[in-house]
Amino acid sequence: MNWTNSLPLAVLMTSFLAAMIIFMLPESRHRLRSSINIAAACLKLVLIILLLQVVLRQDYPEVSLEVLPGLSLILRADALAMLFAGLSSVLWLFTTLYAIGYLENSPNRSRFFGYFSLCVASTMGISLAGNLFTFLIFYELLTLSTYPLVVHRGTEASLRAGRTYLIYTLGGGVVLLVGVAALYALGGDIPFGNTEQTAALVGTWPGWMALIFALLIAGLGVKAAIFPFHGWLPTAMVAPAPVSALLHAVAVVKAGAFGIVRVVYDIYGIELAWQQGLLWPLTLIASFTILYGSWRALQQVDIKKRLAFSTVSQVSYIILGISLFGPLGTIGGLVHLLHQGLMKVTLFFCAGNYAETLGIHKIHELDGVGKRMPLTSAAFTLGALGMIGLPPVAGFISKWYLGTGALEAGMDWVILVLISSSLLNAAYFLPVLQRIWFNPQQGDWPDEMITRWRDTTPLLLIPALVTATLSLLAGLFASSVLSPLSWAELITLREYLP
Amino acid sequence: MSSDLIFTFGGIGLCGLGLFGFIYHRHLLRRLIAFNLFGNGTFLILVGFAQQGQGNSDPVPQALVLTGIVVAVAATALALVLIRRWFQLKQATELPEDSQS
Amino acid sequence: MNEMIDWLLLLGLGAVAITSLMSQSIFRAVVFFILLGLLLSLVWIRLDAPDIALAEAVIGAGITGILLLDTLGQLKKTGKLTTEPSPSRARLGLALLASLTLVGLLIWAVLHQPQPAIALHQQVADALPESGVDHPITAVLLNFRSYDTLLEIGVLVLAVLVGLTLQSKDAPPDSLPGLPNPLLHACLTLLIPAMLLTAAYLLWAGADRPGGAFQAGAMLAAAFILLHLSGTRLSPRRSEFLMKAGLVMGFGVFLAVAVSTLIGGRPFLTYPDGSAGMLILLIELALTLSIGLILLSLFTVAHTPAQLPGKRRQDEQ
Amino acid sequence: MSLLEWLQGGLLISGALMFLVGSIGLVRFPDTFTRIHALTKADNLGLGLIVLGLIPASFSLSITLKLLLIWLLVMLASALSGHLVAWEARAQQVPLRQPGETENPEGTHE
Amino acid sequence: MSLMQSPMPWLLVIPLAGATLTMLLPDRWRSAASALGILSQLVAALLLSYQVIQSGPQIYAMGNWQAPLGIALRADGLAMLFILMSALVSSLCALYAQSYLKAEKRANFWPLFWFLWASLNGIWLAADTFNLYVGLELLTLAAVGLVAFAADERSLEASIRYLYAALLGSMGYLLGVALLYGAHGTLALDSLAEHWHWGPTSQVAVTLIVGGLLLKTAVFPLHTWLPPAHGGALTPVSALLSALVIKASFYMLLRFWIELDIYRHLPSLSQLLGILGAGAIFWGGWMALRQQHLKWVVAYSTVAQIGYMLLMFPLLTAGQSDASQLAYQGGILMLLAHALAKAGMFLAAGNLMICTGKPDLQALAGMSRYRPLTIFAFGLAGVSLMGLPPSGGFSAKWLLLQSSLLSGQWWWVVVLVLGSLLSAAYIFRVFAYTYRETGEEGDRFARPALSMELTALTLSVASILLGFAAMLPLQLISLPGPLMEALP
Repeated sequence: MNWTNSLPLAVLMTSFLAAMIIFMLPESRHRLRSSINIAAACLKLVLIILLLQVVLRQDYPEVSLEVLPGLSLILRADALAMLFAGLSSVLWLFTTLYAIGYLENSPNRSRFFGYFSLCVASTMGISLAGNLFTFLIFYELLTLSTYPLVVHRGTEASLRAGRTYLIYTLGGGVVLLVGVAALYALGGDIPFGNTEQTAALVGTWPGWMALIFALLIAGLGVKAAIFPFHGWLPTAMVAPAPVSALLHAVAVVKAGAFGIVRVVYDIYGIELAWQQGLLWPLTLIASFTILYGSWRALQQVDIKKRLAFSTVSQVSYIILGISLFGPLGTIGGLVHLLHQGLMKVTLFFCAGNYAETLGIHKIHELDGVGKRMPLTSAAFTLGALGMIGLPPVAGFISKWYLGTGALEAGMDWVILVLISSSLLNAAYFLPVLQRIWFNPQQGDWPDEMITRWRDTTPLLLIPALVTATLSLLAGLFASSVLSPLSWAELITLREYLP
Repeated sequence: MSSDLIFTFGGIGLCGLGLFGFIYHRHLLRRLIAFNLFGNGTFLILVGFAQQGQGNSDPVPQALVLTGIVVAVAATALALVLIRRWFQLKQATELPEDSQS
Repeated sequence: MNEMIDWLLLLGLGAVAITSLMSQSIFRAVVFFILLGLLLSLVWIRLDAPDIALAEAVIGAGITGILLLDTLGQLKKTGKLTTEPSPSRARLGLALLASLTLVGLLIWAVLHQPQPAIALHQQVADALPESGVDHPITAVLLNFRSYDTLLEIGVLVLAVLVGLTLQSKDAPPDSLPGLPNPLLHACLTLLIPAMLLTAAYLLWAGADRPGGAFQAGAMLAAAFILLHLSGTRLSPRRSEFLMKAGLVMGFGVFLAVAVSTLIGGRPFLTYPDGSAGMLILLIELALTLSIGLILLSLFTVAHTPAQLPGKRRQDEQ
Repeated sequence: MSLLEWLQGGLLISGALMFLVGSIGLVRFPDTFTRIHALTKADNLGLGLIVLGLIPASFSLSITLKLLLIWLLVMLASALSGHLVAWEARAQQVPLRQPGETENPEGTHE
Repeated sequence: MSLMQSPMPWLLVIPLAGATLTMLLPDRWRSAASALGILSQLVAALLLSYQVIQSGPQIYAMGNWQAPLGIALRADGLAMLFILMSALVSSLCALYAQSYLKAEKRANFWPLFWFLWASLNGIWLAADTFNLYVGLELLTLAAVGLVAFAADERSLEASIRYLYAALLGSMGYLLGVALLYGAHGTLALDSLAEHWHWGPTSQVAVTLIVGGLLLKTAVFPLHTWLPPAHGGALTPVSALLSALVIKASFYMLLRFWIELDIYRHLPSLSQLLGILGAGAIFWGGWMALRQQHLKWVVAYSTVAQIGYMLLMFPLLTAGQSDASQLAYQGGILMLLAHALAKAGMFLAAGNLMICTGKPDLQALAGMSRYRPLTIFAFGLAGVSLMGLPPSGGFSAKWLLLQSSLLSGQWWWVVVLVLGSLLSAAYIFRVFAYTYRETGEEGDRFARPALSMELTALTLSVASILLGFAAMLPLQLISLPGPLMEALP
């Protein structure tokens, strides 16, 4: 049993050491750097699969280090942690491949890939955190490691975007810090899972605990791009495509949502939150953000900006699922965490391909791109359909569970929100598809890159196709034992029977 | 009023004058003289106040004042070396008005 | 009658201090400061502290006075004394406020003096026999609180060290011409031996009467400075190392004695019993020579033109 | 009061008077040289008288010798410094004032 | 073996002997002698800390005379932490100075360096008020000598301003000591605490001592001398000054504050210190934001970080003992983290200025492409200063947050929060300059010596690792000792 305890640490260390090595590498050693990157990604995937078996056997490996008197860093792999860790490691492998292809001959790659793997190390830390203090440490580390990625290009625009990104995320970080400090001041070090300690605290200080809940949600809400704090997401679009893919689909945004899941389920516990009436404001905000995000996405002209606002609304689906009191809602929320990741990463890969090979940034330039780049466009279509929630692709399943969960929790108006948001999704995705496939090509492409391959370089194409098929498979074989849905059901069954 | 107490008040007067001069003046030499006044005032208080309490001459504060005088002369000599260098470089006997607080 | 003298002295002290602070010409301020030093040594006699009176006269008024006058001479000789800008009202207000609050606080504190719990002078008197010297102040200085004196000599050495570092290596020999006055030289042949004799006497008397290393050292320094001013150059250039050794010798000897006892197993700065008096005398001898040289070089170091403004330093202009 | 005490009192008072004369001379005389004259002469004499006045009061020979030594040293010092100041004043061509012209109150040795 | 039965005096003898030797030895042997001195200093420090951990605080009577009459040295947990801290930072700064200074400058650097180290060790170990005064004077003169050592116009003006402020501060302190001696008849801190009589004399003495020490620690309204001195001095000197020298007077303030129960008698003064601290955080941060010169940004950040340490005083409330323990631990951890991070940042800033050759921030454009190692050192130190996890600064800020929440003084939470945002602002501003791409191709930056880069990196990494290993220093300072008994 003891060697498994070191697994969580090993997972964390693989990408951390990779980052250190890459930082030391001189700029010219491209081949070595790419091989280290890919090796680290595969090794991490293997470790995650190993960890998956261990977690399936019901024992959760844990390692802790006492940092301050009565306070320790805990790395603990439980079912929920594996969900997010699994998603990040899979998508990180493909994003690395994509990034190697995307940044073929651009400067500063050592710096980029160093911070890139540091960023994933902190995502792993977030998923495997055993208590709120460890979560907070890796949460702030994520901010530190993503800032250099956002300002990677070094242009005035990216520096300005970096500044807004910092203002939002550091502000959120500080609010979260105060919330966590207040919680520890009241109840000491509460590892995730023992909600009865928090129940005792709520009994004695109901007012304070409500305030702490609000602080925690606000702090996490910034990264989860909930309505008032979503401003940094569209501006961060200036960053190169793999970064926006990583930020939106995998690391930053999901970290916020994952944090909220931890707070609602592992700190407060779903019944306590429901009794205290903490959940309905969350539902309200989530629903509003869903509608607001989709509505703003409608008005966007730039492809990446539109995808950014679609993420703002999609992440709020997860939060909506969590705030619905009932197993179905929870399953819906958790599974959407995975599905949205797969689909959004595909969309960003395709957007990146369009920008890289044909220089397309605006939606109106997409006319007739289907003929020029059929495979990428096919992947894009799959992702878009999933976003709208059409059956074969994974998106449909999560929306289905969210709907049934809303009914179970007796919140009928949530169904209305789901339906109208799906309509809005259709409203901003279908015209794009229509332009890609049915409109004739107007004039030649902004700056076409002539390559030997039909569509685009394989390093750019393959990741997009793989993630597209994954999201399709997750939809089709939802009931199979390996699918994200079954994993979400397992988590809900084991952890949160209401 | 014992002579110790009288000179303790003398020391207090010197300290007050020294502090006033130290803050008021900008000429570096004048501030240095004010600093020495402040020092001598403190030494007077140190010995006068201690002996006033015990009523007889106490060797310990006197030894401290001896050390204090030597330290004061060392500090003054260092200050003078710096002032001369400053004067050689800038032909000014004051520090420029501190623009950045 | 005594009290009247005290009040008179106090008034004189106040008057001289105020004139030295507020007088228009800086030269007058320095002269009155030296006068203040002399008055202060009288005050120390009244406070029944002869050692301090000696020290104040020689170091406080003497050495500090010479240094100030010398600096003033150099300021007047090389540059036009810019008319001093009259300090602004705000500065006056702040200075007044600060000094008045300080005086008020001190008076309030002095008037409510509690009865001190520990009478250190009693303890000094009891421990005097084992201290190896009869004079309580020398005992405190070089035995009971010898660590303070060690650090204090360190401060002196440090002051002269900073002066030396700021002095440029290739400084032209001393620019101040000595006074080629025959009468001065004649008188010096009379005065210098007398001064050296009194310095030796002060050093020797330190064991059982007011006196000791500092006063003797300062007297020695006065003699050296007189020689320096009269033109007989003790130019340190020739014997660079000897001069530096002289500066550090006092501090080195003191430290060596302290460490030797440490190696002998006794706590730091403990004199082996019986030989305390002799060791203290050895230390005081070394200290006197060193203090004489240090105070001399504090005077001479200020003379040589300073290091040329540093060439662009490695990291910035 | 015995004859000795009268003698002592007279000597001390006359010594103090000589000092007074010396300082009046310092204030009244027009230029550097006359002032040096007043100071060196009057003050030394005053000090001598005071020392003579103190000798009967000091009961031991060593104290008397020390007093005389002090007087001797002060005389030597004031003679030397008087000479140096005059010598320096001459080097800087300080003008000789005619009686009646008042010196600038600033003081001579600027 | 009697020689080493207590290494305490050796911690003073080695630097003093080093100072005398390096003054006399010919120039080329001075570095070798200093290297030997540094090694023996580290050994003595480790030996003493081992003894203190094993057998509790040690009292060492100088010259075998007991406390009130003679001078005693005292080594409790807190003193040991400061000795180890100054040993680490001084040796690394010496290593940096070895390659940073030109030949003839280096010869003059060593004696001043040793006197500085001797006075620091003297202050950490002192238990006698007048002894602290002489140690403080030795420290001031050494520090002023080191600042003026750069011998150009700006550092000369800075050293004069620093000398005058420091002299006024130590004279205020001496006045306080004079009053204390008059009132209690003793100079030793322990007997002072024993016979402590809280009358008007003691109150005035305490205010004077606190005032003098605040001036020497450059607390907010009295900080004007610090930025020119730390900004203008040579890099290793400003690192030593910012990391260690201002901490000496803060350490003395803490000793008086806790051992003489001032927080119990003068709660209003502690709140005032807190307000001064808050003022320092905001003013220092605001000024750091507006500087164009790299080292001045770091110097003003020192002014701001002192504010954090001052927040400890209002939190040392007599009532709750756990809140005060947390405040004490948080303050000391903040001080340690700041010492490491600030020394690392100053050295890294020095390296950056060697690379660009110009001190202003605009010249940093494109640096992160060609000198990732230097930027990394600067960044790690910045992370610790900002108090972002996983650094030492964060754990200290965490403890202070907990203490202010527990003691119900929530307003310090607001100060801490806004302060860390402000520090993030001025540190990321410097970072933004390095990421700016100016388009000029080619590596036009000079390359500092490897040893200089490594020393900066070691210090910054140490301040980050402090976040993980915070238990060690905290256990060290909670060892029984006079300070711990006096804490509520």
